[in-house]
Amino acid sequence: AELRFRYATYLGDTSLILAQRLGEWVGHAPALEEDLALANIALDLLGQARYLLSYAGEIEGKGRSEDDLAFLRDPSDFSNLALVEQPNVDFGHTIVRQFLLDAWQLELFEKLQASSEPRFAELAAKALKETRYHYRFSAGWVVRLGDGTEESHNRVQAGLDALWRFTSEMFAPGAADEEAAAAGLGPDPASLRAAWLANVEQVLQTATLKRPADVPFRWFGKRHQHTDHLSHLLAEMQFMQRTYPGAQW
Amino acid sequence: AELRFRYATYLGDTSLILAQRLGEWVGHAPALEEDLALANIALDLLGQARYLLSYAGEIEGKGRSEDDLAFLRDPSDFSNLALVEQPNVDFGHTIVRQFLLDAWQLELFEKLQASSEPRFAELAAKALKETRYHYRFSAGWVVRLGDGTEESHNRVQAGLDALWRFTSEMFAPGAADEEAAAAGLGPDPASLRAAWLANVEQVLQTATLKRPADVPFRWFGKRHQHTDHLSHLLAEMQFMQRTYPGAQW
Amino acid sequence: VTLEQRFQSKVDADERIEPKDWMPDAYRQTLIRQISQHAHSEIVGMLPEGNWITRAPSLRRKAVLIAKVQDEGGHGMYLYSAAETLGISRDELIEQLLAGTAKYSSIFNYPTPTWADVGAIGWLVDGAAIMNQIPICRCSYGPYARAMVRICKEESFHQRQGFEIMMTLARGTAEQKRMAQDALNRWWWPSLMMFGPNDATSKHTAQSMRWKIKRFTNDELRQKFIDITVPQAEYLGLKVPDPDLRWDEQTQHYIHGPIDWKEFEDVLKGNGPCNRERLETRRRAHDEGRWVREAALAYAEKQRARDTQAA
Amino acid sequence: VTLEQRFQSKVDADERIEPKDWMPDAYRQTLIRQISQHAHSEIVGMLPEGNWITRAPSLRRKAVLIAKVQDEGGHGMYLYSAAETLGISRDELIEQLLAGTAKYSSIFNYPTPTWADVGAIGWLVDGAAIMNQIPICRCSYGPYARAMVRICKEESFHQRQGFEIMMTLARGTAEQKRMAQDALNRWWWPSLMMFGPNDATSKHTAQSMRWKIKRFTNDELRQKFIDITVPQAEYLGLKVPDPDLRWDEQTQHYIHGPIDWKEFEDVLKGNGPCNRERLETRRRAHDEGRWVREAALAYAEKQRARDTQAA
Repeated sequence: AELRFRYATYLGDTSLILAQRLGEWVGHAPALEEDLALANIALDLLGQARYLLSYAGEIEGKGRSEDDLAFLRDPSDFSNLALVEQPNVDFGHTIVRQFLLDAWQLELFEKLQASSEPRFAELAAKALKETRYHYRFSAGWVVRLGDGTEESHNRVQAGLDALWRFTSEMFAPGAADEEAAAAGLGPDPASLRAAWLANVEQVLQTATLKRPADVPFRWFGKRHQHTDHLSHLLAEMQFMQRTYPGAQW
Repeated sequence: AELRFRYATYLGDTSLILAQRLGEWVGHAPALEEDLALANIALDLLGQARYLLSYAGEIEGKGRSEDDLAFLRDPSDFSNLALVEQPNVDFGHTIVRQFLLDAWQLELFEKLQASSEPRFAELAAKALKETRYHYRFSAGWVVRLGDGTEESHNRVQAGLDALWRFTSEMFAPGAADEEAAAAGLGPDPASLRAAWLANVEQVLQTATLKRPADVPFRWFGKRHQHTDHLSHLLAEMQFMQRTYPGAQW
Repeated sequence: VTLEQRFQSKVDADERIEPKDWMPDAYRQTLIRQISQHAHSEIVGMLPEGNWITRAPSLRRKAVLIAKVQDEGGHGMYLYSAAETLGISRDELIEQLLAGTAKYSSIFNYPTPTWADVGAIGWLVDGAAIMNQIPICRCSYGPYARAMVRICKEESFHQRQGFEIMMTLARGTAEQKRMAQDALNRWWWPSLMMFGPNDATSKHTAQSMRWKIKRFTNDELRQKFIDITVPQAEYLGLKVPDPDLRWDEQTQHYIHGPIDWKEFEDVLKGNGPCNRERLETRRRAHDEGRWVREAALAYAEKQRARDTQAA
Repeated sequence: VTLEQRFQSKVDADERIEPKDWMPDAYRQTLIRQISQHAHSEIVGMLPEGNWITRAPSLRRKAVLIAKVQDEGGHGMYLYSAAETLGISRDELIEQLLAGTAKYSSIFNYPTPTWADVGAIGWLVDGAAIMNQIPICRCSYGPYARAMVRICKEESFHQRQGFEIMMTLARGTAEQKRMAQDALNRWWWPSLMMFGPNDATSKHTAQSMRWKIKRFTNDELRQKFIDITVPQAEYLGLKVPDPDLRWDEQTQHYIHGPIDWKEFEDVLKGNGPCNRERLETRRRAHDEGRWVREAALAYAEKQRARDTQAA
């Protein structure tokens, strides 16, 4: 049960924190169509997070709700991928972050459908459909920006260079996902890499973008080693619940 | 007593919120010298705020400390001038905000030395010395930026255009300061305007800047009518105290 | 019969005017002005509530709020499309907004300092908007009327959500109740002003009614809004901030105190609490998005060139 | 006697070398490298703690923290000045920092996720820095030695403040204690790495000791730090995250477990948790401040021209 809790919060936190970042865009995107699309993705991710955190609360059996888990944990309790807590910076960074994550969720949810735990399998089936849509959007923009103007090419390449180091975490062992794989709850993280990389490389090539070199990067959000951005994000997200403990909204 | 509480929080909140804004600059200013100078001003303002909020807590007699007042009040309880909660934007906006406020504090503290309440008089004498130093810095930069390059001129003029509407609040009646004047606690806000304006106009002229037209603007922070910026600023500032109620730091 | 007469008799017969039909230039201009103002209001209206997306107090409320703000963006899109049928492009309209030459509803120049404002906007602002908009579902101009049918359906959903937020607060802790009352205090009068000036001083009403763009006067709609909303406030246990407000047995209407039209004028002229900020925010989003829009165009052109070469 | 011999005998006699004195070029270059690295460390070091200025949990702590970060900026200024006496300008040095060609202390590439990190940095990082710096107060190069005297005084004040923050947390609520332990867990090993590689692998040590720029080896200083700090951790009731740590009666020293030099190398090469961010932040501040610095120059030139005309 404790493993299922950790695995559910790992996946749930990752969707939640990215939804929070995308929520910052609403009303501020480059055009109305992108505004609506980013809001849509945020809503899907938020839905995944609510499903997973509710389930985590159930398993834990201490009466914690999705809101308790989202709003009353400290940064060091969160186990989201560090990638998703990175700031929006500009539309280029945002799209790269989304693309790298979408491509990973594609592989993850595909395989998670075979989870020995029906609740994970059920989530995966639904989320996979959503992710295909997100991926179409983000990969499409990676290509358009990469093969658009010189400025857009440079900006999206800068986003890629800045964020690439956070991708090793997706496939590295050492957290709930590794144990989950051993228990048949989910795929082995390392097993997702080949398909992910082939997919990403193909899109980057179409986009005329250069894949950054892999670097040794050992600070993993899923092991609760977060960048400075998470505590700021949570301070904003959690403010109401922290300020008015116990209130119903 | 209630009036002294409101007057002390009005002045204290104004110093506190501006100190918080200046604190955002530390480590990020255009050059090392400006970094240190902004930190210095922040420290002086924070000192004023601590003196005034501690005093307000004493008067109130409910055992609230400076920290209780700073960290456990809602935005609508704050009565700082709306000017000081405006975001930093760039160094030009920051300097204009500082200059407009410094020029006002010069007049305010000068007259507040004659307060019938020795605690206000004492604060004013100390703060006046500090303000003279702040004013030298901010007025000096207004002139340098205004009469510097075309870009700096445009930026500081933009700051002035954006912030001028918040200056009417300094001299308008309708809050603790008006009653404080009637009670001999502090100067009549309207009485500060002539000297403030003469001073400001002279500096703007030297800086080759254009004084914006006065507009009717009736939303006053000192009447608890704040812009959207205050609640964001407080969410960040208050996060720790809200999250760990009752802890000592 | 002149074209103008034929047009007017169609309108009189409650037939719809469609984009390809002849219409008087003033009718076209009035519609462009009104539809684009309405579209701009949806877009600018995303900001005051959007301000709370990152801070919504529960995941459910966060999801509902994102969806609502997204709906407003969608309404903006339908309305820009409706305006485009009159021969003006969305880009031109947005330029007017950003240049400050087009108007949007003044209500969105008020700030949202607390979570209760999200509730109050849904309850009061969307409530007032619906009151204004339902008659437009029968507007003489087809594309506008059809867009409005869809919009009204969603708006009334939003209005109920807003009321439900207020109810949760009003039934909540002392702090929540205080928050709700404070929001009502701040939004009540601006909501009444949303219906526009008194009939006596309103300049567009007569012609617009003849054209069936408008079907009720400002004061009629305002009265209707008050009559519906005051009992809702009572149900919530909140106090409407109008000391002169009273029920009039004779007319079976609420009588309200004087509206501060000076405030209305100030905000309309750009001196409201957030006018500068709202436009600034829209301009920044537009400027910072320029390179993205340019990239999309450049890419599309490259694709076209490639297709041509391939063909 | 050659110049070089005269120089070395001065150094050997513990006399100070001053800017106008002859010095070997390698000595000059070593000093420029070391002083500027130190200056850059102060400047970059403002960021991890500065991260908590806006969120400090009491007004007193906020004031103390602002003053501390300001002191670090001040240290940067003295050190840049000391480096300038060796014939290089502050602007050149800052260019090297921003271009990524100059180094700064790797410790500042670690994040500060909680308030306890402010305490841990003061206690451990400033503590280790003092250990490194006190011998430099007797460094052979006069301007560096004098700057260091002033800096060390302030640093030991900071170190005590940091320890006091840790003590308040360690004596506080369960959450505060957890925060303090977590910070110690994260800062312990990086602090040990601050003394640099093992003596066996350190390449600069021998020459620097001959020149009296350095007076103790890395391992000596590291040992001193551990011996002082472990009892402090015990006093706080916190556990040093080293399962191999033990007191050795014979040597009267603590023996520590193996240091992960691979991590040290990774962070040094730019792959620490915040290397990119720290440089990015400094670059952004530099770029966004360019117009301000240009304005100051332009204004100063105009003033000069006016003065000339007036004269």
